[in-house]
Amino acid sequence: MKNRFLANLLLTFIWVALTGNFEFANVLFGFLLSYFLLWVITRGSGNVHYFKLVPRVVSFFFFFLYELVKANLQVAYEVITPNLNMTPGIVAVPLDISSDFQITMLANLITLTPGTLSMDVSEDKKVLYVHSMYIKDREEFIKGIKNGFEKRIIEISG
Amino acid sequence: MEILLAIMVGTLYAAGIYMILRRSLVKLIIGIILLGNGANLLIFLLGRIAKGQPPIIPEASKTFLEAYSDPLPQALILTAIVISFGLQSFAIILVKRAHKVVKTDDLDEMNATDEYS
Amino acid sequence: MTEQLLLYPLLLQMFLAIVLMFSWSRISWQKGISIIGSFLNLGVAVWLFSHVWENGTQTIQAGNWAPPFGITFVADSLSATLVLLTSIAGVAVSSFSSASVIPSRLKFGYFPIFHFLLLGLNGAFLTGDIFNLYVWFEIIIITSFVLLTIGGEKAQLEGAMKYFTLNILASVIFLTAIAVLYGLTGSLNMADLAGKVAAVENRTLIQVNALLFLIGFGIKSAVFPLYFWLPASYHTPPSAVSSIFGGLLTKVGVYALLRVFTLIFELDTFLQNVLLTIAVLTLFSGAIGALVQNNIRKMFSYLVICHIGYMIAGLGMMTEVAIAGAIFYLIHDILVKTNLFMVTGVIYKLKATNSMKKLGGLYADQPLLSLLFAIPLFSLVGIPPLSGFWPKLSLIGAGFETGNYVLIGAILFASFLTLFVVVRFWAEVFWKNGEKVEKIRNFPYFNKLRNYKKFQIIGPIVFLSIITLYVGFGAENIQALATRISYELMNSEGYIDAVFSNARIMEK
Amino acid sequence: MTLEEYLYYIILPIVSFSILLVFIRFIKGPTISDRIIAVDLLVTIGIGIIAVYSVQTNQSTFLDIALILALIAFLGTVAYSSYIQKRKKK
Amino acid sequence: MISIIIVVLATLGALFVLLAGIGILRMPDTYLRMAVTTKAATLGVGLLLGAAAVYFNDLSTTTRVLAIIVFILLTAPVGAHLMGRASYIVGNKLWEKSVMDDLEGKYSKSSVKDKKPAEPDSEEGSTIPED
Amino acid sequence: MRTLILKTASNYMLPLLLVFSVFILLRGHYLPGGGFVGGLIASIAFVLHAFANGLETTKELIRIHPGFLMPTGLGLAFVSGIGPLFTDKPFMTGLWFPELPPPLSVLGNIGTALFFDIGVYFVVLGVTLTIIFSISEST
Amino acid sequence: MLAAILSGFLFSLFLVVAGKYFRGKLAVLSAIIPLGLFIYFFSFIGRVSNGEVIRQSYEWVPSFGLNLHFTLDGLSLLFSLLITGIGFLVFAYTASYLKGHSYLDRFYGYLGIFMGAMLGLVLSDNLLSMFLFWELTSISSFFLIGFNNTSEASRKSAVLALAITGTGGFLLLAGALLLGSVAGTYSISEMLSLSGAIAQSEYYLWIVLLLFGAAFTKSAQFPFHFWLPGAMKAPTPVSTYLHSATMVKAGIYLLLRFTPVLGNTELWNTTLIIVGGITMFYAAVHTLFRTDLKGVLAYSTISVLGLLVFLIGLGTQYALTAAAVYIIVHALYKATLFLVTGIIDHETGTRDITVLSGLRKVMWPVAIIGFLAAISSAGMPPTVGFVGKDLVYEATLQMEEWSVILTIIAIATNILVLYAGFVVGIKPFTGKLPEDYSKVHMPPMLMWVPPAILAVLGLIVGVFPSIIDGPLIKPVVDAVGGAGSEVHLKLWHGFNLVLLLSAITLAVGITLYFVLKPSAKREEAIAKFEVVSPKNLVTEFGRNFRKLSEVWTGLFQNGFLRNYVSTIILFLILLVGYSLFTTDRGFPLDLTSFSRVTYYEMVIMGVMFLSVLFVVGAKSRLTAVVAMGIVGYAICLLFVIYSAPDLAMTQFSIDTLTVILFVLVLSSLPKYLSITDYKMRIKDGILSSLFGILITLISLEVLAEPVNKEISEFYADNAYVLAHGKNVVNVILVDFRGTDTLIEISVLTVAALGVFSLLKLRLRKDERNIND
Ligand code: NA
Ligand code: NA
Repeated sequence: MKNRFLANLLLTFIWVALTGNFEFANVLFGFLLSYFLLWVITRGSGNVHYFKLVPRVVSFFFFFLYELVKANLQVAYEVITPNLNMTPGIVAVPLDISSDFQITMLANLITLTPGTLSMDVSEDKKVLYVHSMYIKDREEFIKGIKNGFEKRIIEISG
Repeated sequence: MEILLAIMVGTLYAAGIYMILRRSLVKLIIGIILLGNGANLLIFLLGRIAKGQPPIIPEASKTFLEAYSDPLPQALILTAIVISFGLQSFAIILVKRAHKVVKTDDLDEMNATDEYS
Repeated sequence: MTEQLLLYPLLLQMFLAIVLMFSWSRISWQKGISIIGSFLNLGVAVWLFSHVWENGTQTIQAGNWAPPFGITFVADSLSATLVLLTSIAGVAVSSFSSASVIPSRLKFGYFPIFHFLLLGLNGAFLTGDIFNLYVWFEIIIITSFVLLTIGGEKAQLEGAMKYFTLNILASVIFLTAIAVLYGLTGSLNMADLAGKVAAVENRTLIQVNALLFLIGFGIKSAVFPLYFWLPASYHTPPSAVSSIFGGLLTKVGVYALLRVFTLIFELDTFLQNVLLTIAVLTLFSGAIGALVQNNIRKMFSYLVICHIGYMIAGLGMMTEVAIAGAIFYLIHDILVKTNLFMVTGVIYKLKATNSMKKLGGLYADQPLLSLLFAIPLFSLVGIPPLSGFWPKLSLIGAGFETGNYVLIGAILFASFLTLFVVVRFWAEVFWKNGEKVEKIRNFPYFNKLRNYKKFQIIGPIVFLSIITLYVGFGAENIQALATRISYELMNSEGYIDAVFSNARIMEK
Repeated sequence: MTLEEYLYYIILPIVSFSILLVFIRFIKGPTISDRIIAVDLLVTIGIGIIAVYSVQTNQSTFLDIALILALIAFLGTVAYSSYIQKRKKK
Repeated sequence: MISIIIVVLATLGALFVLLAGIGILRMPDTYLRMAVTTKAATLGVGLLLGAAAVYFNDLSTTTRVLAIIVFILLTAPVGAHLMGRASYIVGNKLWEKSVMDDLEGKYSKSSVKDKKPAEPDSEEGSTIPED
Repeated sequence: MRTLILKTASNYMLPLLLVFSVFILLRGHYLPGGGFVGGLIASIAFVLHAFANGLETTKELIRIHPGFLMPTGLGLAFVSGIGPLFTDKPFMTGLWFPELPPPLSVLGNIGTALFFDIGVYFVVLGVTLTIIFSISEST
Repeated sequence: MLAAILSGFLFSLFLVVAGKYFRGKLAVLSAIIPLGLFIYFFSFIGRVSNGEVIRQSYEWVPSFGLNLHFTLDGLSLLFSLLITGIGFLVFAYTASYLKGHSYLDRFYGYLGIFMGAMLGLVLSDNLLSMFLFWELTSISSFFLIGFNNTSEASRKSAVLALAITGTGGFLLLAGALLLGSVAGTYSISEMLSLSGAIAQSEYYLWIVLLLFGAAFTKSAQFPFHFWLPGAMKAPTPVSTYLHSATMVKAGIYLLLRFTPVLGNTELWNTTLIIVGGITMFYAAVHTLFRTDLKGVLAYSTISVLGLLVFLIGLGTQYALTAAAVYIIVHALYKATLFLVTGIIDHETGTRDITVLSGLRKVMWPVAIIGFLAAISSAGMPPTVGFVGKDLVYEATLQMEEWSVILTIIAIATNILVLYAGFVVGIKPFTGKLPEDYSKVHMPPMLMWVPPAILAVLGLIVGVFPSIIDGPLIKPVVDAVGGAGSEVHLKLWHGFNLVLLLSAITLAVGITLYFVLKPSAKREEAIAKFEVVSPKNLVTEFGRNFRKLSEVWTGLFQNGFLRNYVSTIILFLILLVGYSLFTTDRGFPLDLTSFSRVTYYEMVIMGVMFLSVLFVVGAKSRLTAVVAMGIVGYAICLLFVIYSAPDLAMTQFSIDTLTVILFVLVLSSLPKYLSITDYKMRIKDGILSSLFGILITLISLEVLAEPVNKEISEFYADNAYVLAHGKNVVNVILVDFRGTDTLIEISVLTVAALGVFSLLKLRLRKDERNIND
């Protein structure tokens, strides 16, 4: 119930943002609309996890931006310089995080930051396969991810 | 610009017909889609084109204050696009079903209905 | 009540289609709704027809927007007549379908789609807007396409592929023509276009535009050399579907040609020659096509093509007499072809085959039915004074008047071959002793049907035959109608006036 | 140089040029995956073009189209990838 | 002042887009192409959109721009993941200088092991209809 | 095609896309959008969900048969078309209602055109889902 | 008179309902109708012979000029009496001949229609109504000829007969319409006064040729005669009634009727003399080679029909009198012979003349009847045949030119007709009675009395020819050749050249009869020459025509969709291209009116163009689909650039959905086919390029034309003010042109229903057999 209420609020916010109209009537309309839509799609099944997201996404955003820019520059260098000095490969990264949301978030972040690409998650959700442009050492690479994004995600999503 | 568009329209028509003339059912559908796109662009072009002036009345005004592009061809094309979509989706399914029943994608093998029987 | 009368055939059909969709899985409800609805529609059509007959051309501005800004609906005598004929065919085929189409097909939306088709036909006949006509054409295509494939057997699918591709091609050409027309005039309202087209200085472009319409509608009317989709597909669906196709589909194309070339474009000599050449070749190709067929439905399909030639001939000559002939033929042909395809359905139900070689002995088995079937058959041939005879008088007469001797030759030739084909059909199917065809198990033979089902199947044939006989014996009345329609078409000011001056825009 | 001119003479050429580069990849392939990636990228760049164009013409309306592109283009990729895998399974 | 911000954002955006273009062309295998393009383009387009937001400078436009960016951030990596996975399953080879492949053999035995080197643009699959 | 990542993402995108589709639908009279595009986006939302979670899950989510949406939408559009007949105005004449109380006031002018557009929305949604679901089920 | 005509039709209609009661003993009652009619018409003899013309008219379809105007003058009266008189006898005869036949009621039905039609034909004063009845005689005869419909030969003959007479019917229709348009009326009596003007008309030749076509086919003139022997497949009453006494004479009637309107020109007379002459001689010769009694009769009938045409061609008063008399003569004896043949056939089961003999021993009254008819046909005194033959010779001898040749032909023909009459009327009854036929007995009264009546009538009229000259013949000659004719028929003219010729005819003919016995060998021998006979030529033509039809039909409807598409496109290119390039003018292309081309547009267009090429050349289906995607997205961008945001959105969404559809469907499809050969691709490439170029040229030319934005401006001005919307495109879609949208969503709905049924509906196995 609480989850849905939060999700409802989030959708209402999105509605208001989309319409760019902060009048009470519009907020109310957005709330009712979201309520209706959530009712349509959550009858019977599904726990929608919006409620947990809001604050974390916002705070996490800036960290992510930093990573994004940093890594982009690195790739830019690679792309622009004449030689290709890459050592690419696919690495299996063992995961500590366990929830679907966390894994998805981690995978997406890895993909969005340059040079790396999440290929797949193992069936048991214990391993994330990551393709990377620069692998000097497997352990070092895994450590980089675990200390970087994964740690952050655990921090913000508890 | 219009001249490029006119050539583009011609290209779409030509490519559409060319694809329809192939033997593969899938190519046939692609051909029909290309033709449809061509026709839509033609309406658009012949209704005369204008850049950067969508036919939307500004927020604070009751009518247009400056030039606007002709909304009517746009409405016509919209209708045509949606109708084509309906027809095309049915055609695509038909290809699937035809392949299943007739067991071929080759149009040349689909001429039993025109034989004397 | 009568102010918006001309919309009722449309609204009623749409209403029926929606209601039928809501009763998706209840076949028996659907049958009842469809038949009752069709009768209602017939009533409305009769009402509309008599209203137009007495009060002249009726118009409605959809959305209450003055022409040429909104979509105009116009019921002149031609439209009202065609709507009436559609509703007559609708009643017949609705009843025929409810007993003849196998339940599996009925369960998958046969009736709603059927009424969407009738909606499309009515719409095409009533609209006064060229793009709106395109849209109506599309609903006709998609419904006919679905009806053609419902059940999805091999032959149906093959036929459907050809039907679909060529009809889409026609639509694209039609759309291209609309694009050019809009590019030249900026208008879509047909009455408005009449004046605006005349004012365009670049006559070459107007001619090109007219040719595009001619070819687009020509494909739909199944004229030579554009008819290929028809023989490929008409024999493949259930006979109920074939009959509505055979009766009405190509006629929409003919209607569009008549409308466009009397209202919007002037027929210059070049276009006239093109039309006349097409007419001659259509008469020829259709007739000899029918000659070589063994499948009786295919044979009638070719005759559909052949007889379109008469109507194109009438249009091509462009005299009041000729157009009246074309209109008379149109009226006759809708009734007879609808009926004949139902007849092929009954024959199929009797013998489980449509092959002329295998069929036979119908006269001995079913003498009364045979006599009944003879009515549309010999009307088709035009044995005087049956319905097919009269329009030929006008057409040949107009041919002499305009000096189109080759055309007269073609008309006589086609008439002769029609006679020959029908007579041979009679000899083979009715007279000959049929091959002993093995009885198919579980086949819904006609004789095994319950009486009320038999009635639902035969009733429509009787109904249409009676009307056909009326058209033949009451030719004076039909000719009066055809002449009036012809007059209205040749003097399009009446139509234009009705659209513009009678346009009643109410307070917003 | 006005903003419009800057966009027209500097920004749009760069973006257009990128489109050409991506399109070359599309033509070259060699695998279907490469092509799909190229198309995906074309759509993404298309969003960029629309953004620039909306500024150039001063029509914020165009951004709505970008919004739709961003939402929907993804589905194409989902479909393609599901297709390639399905084919492989057989 | 605002124009300068716009110019800076737009220029950076355009450059990143260009980077993605060059990247997709230069990179030697499917995975590396994807790795480069997903983010460069996302960042580039994000910046261009940002420029637009600054230019229009009103709330509803800004929120819409933010929505677009969020959508891209949400969908681009998922798409890349799907394509990467699909490519691997289909048997697109890694670049020859790749140093390791932990995924090797993880998908069904046949599909990767006896992978015919990705048939360049041939029709995938057999002629036998599925059903 | 069921990967964890896609599944998770699609679960978040579904409500987002739906809100967005309504947004597009309602603003259509004033800004680009309308029933078509709105309906298409809504259907794309469900299709995406079906891709990620399997058709059955999505169908359970929607509960009513998408085919039902078609006559409903068509009926709605039809009724807003013939509504004017009862006030002696021609078919499809736009009727406009007086200003509504909040929260419906955000919709702006409410008239038959809006209901018409909503009808279009439902039809498009119903049509697309019917088509896509039928195909998915048959393969 | 209308009632008289309708009675036949009403009778048939009545039989549809009450037919089964008429199959048994009541059948003979049906003869009351023709008898009544005969009496009715008989009652007019006095008035008509006094020169009165009785008219009746009813309006039917005046707008086509088709009215039921009936005229009873001498000519129509003669025919009416024949139709009803012979009809009466045939109706009665049939009751016995087809006794117990399960379809007897149908037979009477057809006869009834035929009789009505025939009466209508001869009574019509309106050319169109005459045509109407003319066609009805063809149709009813079709049903009668094919009465034994399980026999293939019967069916074929019926179809052939209808094909030939049907052709004639259409010629008559064309002729009638042409004549009507020249004369300005369809009333034959009104045309009489216009004959000069009609003969001067430029259409005269065509009118005459068309009417000749009709008459010659109906009256079995060479070379259209061959359907008549075939028509002998019909039961004997039909042969009697239609194919000797009445229907075949419709052509003769037509010629007689139009002699005052169109006749007396060289074209008219010469053609008729030549065609009639050839027919009468050709057919007469043919009688020598037949062994089927009805075959012999058929050819002798053709011969007589030829003679009648010949006489009409001579056109003199004598000739016309001869024709009028011969019509009666022929009706009397030929009907008798047919009926006798029917008796023989009925009792012995054969008509083969080579096996029939000595039947007088078992059916002497019939033998007498046959004898009487035979001598009448031979033209022996004191029968009416003698009177007729004499008149013929007198007519030929009277001619100023060619009289010798014409007379010789007439004599030769008569000799052969005599032979034929003897073979049928005498041969079966003379000689030894074969064992097989010793059990044969007399036919019932109903069968032999009708021919007896005719035979006796022939004798009576022969002895007292004046019975008919005033009341019947003179009015005919008046009607045809102009009033005031002198007609006096006599049996005995004294010794003169004509008598000598008659004697020669008889002597040679009888000798021939005794010398030349009918034999099957001879029939086979002539069959070798049949290869070039008109019948075979026509059937050969028919066969070749059918082949041609197959080739022509197959050429266009060849099963290959791409051929259909190319034909259509080629047709379009030719027509539109012709229209675009033949007008003498420069190509008006105004480049200055076009907007500036920017590089980004060029890039988009370039990408789009290459993608289209890529689609066309793609080797893989999926690649093609992906490239299609690019095309769609490029169009979407174009829509953005050219100010169509709604379009861009829709295009993009729909493109994506199409991709999804493709992808879902493609996975179940086999390889992308690229089977067409190089040549074909070149050909298609050229065709489609031409099409594309044409479209481009048209669009450029349209763009050079002035623009009219009246409607768009109205939308722009009123979108918000009246329709309360600011997105004008949307306002158009839901308000200005909302109807379009309503139908459009219906299209979508139907498409979805179609997809649903296509994918979900699986017919059960037994339902699959039902192609309905
Ligand atoms: Na006119
Ligand atoms: Na005919």
